[in-house]
Amino acid sequence: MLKINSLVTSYGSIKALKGIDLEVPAGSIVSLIGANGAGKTTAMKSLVGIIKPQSGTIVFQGQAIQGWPSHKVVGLGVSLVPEGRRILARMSVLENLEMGAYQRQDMEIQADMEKVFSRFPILAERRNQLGGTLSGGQQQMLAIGRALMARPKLLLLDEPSMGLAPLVVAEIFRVIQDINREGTTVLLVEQNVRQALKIAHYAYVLETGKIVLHGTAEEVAHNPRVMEAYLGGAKGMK
Amino acid sequence: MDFILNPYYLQIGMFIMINAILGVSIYLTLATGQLSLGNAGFMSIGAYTSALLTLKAGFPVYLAIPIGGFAAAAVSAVIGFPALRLKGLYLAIATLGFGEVVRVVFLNLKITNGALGLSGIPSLGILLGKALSSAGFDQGMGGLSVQQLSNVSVLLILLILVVFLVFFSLRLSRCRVGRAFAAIKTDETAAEAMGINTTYYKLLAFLLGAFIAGVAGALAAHITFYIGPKDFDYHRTVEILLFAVLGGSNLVWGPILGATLLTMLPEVLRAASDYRMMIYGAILVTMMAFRPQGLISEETLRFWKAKLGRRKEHDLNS
Amino acid sequence: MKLFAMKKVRKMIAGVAVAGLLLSVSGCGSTASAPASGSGSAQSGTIGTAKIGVVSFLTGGGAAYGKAIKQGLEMAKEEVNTQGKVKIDLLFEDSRGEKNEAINAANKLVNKDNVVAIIGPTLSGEMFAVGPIMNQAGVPIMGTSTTAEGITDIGEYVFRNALPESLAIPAAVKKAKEKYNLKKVALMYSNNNDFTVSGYKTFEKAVKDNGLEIVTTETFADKDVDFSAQLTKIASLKPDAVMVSSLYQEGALILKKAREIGIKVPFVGGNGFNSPQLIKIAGPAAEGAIVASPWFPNKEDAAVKKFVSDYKAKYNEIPDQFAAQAYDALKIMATALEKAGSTTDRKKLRDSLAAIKDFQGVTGKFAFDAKRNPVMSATVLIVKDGQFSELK
Amino acid sequence: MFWQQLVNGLTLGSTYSLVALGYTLIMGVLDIVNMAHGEIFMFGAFTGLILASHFHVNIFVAMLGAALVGSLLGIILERVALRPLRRRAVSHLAPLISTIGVSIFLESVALKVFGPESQAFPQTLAGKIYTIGPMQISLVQVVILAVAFGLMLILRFWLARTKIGKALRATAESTETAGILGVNTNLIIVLTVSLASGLGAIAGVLVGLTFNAVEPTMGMSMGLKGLAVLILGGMGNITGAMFGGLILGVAEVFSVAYGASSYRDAVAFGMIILILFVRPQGLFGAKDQTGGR
Repeated sequence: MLKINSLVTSYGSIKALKGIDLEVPAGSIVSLIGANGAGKTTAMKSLVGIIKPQSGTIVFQGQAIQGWPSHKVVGLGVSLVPEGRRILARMSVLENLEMGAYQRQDMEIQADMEKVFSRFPILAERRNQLGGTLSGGQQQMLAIGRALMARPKLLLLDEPSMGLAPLVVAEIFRVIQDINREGTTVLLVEQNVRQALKIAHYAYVLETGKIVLHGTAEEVAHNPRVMEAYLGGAKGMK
Repeated sequence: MDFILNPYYLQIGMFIMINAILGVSIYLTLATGQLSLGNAGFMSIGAYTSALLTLKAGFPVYLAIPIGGFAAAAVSAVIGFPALRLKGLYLAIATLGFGEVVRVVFLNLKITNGALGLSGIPSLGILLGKALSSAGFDQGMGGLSVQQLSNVSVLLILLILVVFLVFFSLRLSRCRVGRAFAAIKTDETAAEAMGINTTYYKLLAFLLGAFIAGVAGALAAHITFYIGPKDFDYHRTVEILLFAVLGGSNLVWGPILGATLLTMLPEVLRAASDYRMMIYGAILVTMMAFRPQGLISEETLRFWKAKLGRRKEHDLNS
Repeated sequence: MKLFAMKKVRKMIAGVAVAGLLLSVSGCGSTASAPASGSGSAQSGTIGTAKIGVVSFLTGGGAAYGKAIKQGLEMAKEEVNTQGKVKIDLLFEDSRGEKNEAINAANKLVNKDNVVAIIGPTLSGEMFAVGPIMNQAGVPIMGTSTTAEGITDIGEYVFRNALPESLAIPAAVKKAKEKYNLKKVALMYSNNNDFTVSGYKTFEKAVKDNGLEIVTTETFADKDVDFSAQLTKIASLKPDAVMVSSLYQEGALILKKAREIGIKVPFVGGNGFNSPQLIKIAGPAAEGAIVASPWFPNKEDAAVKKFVSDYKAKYNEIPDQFAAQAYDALKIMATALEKAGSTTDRKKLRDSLAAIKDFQGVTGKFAFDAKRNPVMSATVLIVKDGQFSELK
Repeated sequence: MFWQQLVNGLTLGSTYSLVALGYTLIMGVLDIVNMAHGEIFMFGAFTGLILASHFHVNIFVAMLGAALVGSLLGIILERVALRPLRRRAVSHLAPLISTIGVSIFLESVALKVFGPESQAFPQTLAGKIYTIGPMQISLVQVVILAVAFGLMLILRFWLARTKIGKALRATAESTETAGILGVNTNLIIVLTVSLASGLGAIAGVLVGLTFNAVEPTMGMSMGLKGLAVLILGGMGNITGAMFGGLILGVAEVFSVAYGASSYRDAVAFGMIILILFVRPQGLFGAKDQTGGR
């Protein structure tokens, strides 16, 4: 579904991505893991056109989309749940969700909205509250719900577990799995490697702008380097 | 030589120097990342203080000018404390407002003669001319009339002042204070976390800027015989800002180049008088689109340094 | 700052050295600013072409005044050049109403273009800055619209043919008092303009001299458009007349608003009221506005009639006093040049200007007094049926 | 006199509000102070004037025409002076200077094209005066108050309820976030600038109509007042712009009525200095946007 080829992105003279290759097959959950500053968020931003990549190609469903503006990428069916959630703090929960469906013209928006509310009942309760007043976990739910409102074919999640309580994290990951089962392809960027590998089918490990390792989640989880660096030693994955 | 000694060019030279001093004043506040648009206000405080001291209290000019600077600095200290809590555009507009308030106050005070302004301010040139005459140069010197001689001397005094200020600013950027300024400019929160007393340094920069603007105002008053509130209005504020922006505000050379170019530009464009403001506006827009960092940036300097070798470097350090 | 001390001294020494160098090199002498010696030889009735510089407010907020002045001057130039013994070449420079620009403009005209005299600048504030420099350089300079007190005190090369308001305003106030039996008046003036503030001071004095009571003094600024607050206040105080020192634009807007909110008393204006534009902008609201002026476009006078009709033909406007005074100024200048017999000698021109007497211009009979101020008489005018007519 | 002065103040204030709305919209979305707004306001006034006096159109048609011209100028402004700066990491000073350049340019073009003289609208609405209790209110005042408040209400509704209005608010909060939600933010920015400019142009017609003077430098002083309102009400705050304008207008008028008229001009800026020291986020600004931009 998504194919990235030797993608290079830089900030001024600093190269943040030094030519990465990555593939997301339709229907799967692919996880991109790595430490802070490895370039994960840069990869996401390059994907959705927030940053213009310097070279390389991004092909989504047979269409080269590198360098496209965000709104066009969204139009193809790619939605991003950004790092830090980026809720529109001065707009209500309802309006945030409406903004998620910004490019849609069909009549099923209301139905999809109800679906989000049934998936996250807390949002239904707070539908008229301002986004900025929600707790971290609720904001994450809203961010995911908002992305789903676009009916994406590919859902990009950038660090959905960041700063959340373990119980909430588990809930979020369960939802991600649900979404995938319902037919949405997922590319998940995580620092919480253990959780990410649990739900992913494939995984890529990003270190200082380069893919150093990739394979099925199983393979990656059992790679000694990964176990050492991300999973806290050999006991990591049982 | 005739060319340089033509009073027309000498006068423009003086305006360039005054504007260069103003450029340095805005550069100093910008060095801490503070955009203050109050320089015209401080300039007017300096100008009026010095003019009134010489006109009404009989102070000698050389004493009145620095006092003008100190008066501006004193006022800046009063408004600086609350004002510097503001950031970015807020500070810019608050200081712009301050300038307007100062103007209206001068417009309404009796001692400043309102809109009529103060005329007959003792002129540096004439004073120097008198001094030269009494020193025995009343026939002029080397084929120069006393008037030319005094004009040249005024220009030289201003030039020395500008050179001193440039030197001062360069020196400053290399010492502790300058590094603190730079740290605040880059990231104020980080600077604070590093233990830099940001309020102190910001206030210092603000005070220095005001002092220099005040001195520039006082000098301007003693060069042009007359000051009125209109000389220090919004347009003047914008003009000073443009020095820094056009020339580049990262290095002290920037505002000086900006002041020089922008003072000369209207004169160069005199032939196209009807279109000159249009050209002026277009230049600004084009500049921002193609070179927003101003004409002189660190890269420019590096480029020229590389080109001129070590000699330039040496000059800058001397 | 201690560490600079040594270096400062060194810099200063260097500075002085550079100065010395400059001076010694310049031994070749410089005559750029000195006028070329006069060629008094008059051949076949003409004495050649005189270059006269004009510093005027041609672009920016006050360009309307600069424009009128320019048109007045150009009309006069054409007439002088077709009939006079002396030919005149006018060089216009814009000051944008800024004193620094005015200084530069005047300096350029004198030192680069080598003009024999300067007409302008437009604003008194500009004159206070330019006058001393020109006086020092020995260049005659004549203001056509600089009415502020003390202008000619600058020096003996500074002239003006603008009727000081100290002559015009008292005449208007006195006449209005007699005519309308005034007891208490309100004063209004624009407080950010030297010209109107000066006019206000004259009004205040004239009003007091006439024993009138001032109920309130309200101010505004040039380019203000909303006068409702001041006028509402004035209306509530019910004065017998309102005295306004402003430029015509604000004057017209004040009249309009005043009539709209029902102030029906006479308005006495300063010099700024004396413009056809006042009537044009204010329309019927201008009826009853009183002003004293040397310039009266409907005067029964052949020269005035010719000037008005020529001006109208050329510019499709009725000349205002700025145009009229500028027109006269150049004619005065031409007369002085003829008498001086030189088109380049500034000293001679100054002396012959100072001696001008019994000059008959469109603004009436004119002479310079000992202080180079105009001696002329003012007519008190009132707007009636959309026209200025004499208030008798 | 109090009531009459209140009407005067509200009339003046509503023009300030309309001008300030333009600043606020652009400030909110782009975080830029558009220094050329006053000149667009002035071009609007001239467009209205030309339409009304040469083509003898109805005053509302004149406003519409002015709004169109204003919007067009806004689009050009965005293309020429703002967009080239947006792609690069430039300081927040650059757009300030760039728009100052545009303002100088437009003012001198106007001086060249329209001439320096002040011109008046044909007397279409003037003359009619209604007396309500202690107040006298002219038809022009009624029109300006109605149009100003009407436009402000429409704008509020539009921003709160329509899809594009919401997209505009989203872009105002974060261009990046709006982009990943599928909003064509460049288009929204152009739309905002042209909308703000259109409003400014209508304000120009209204001011020209009320005070009967249209001249090339009218943009400058009005622009400064608009800036004052921007601070007073809170930057980027629509409610703030509306009430800030009214408050400033009333304060100015009352300073004349009950104080010294010569300090009237200091009132605007005195107020904003006070506000900035006491409540930097402005009267209506939210706490989270305190001066620390």
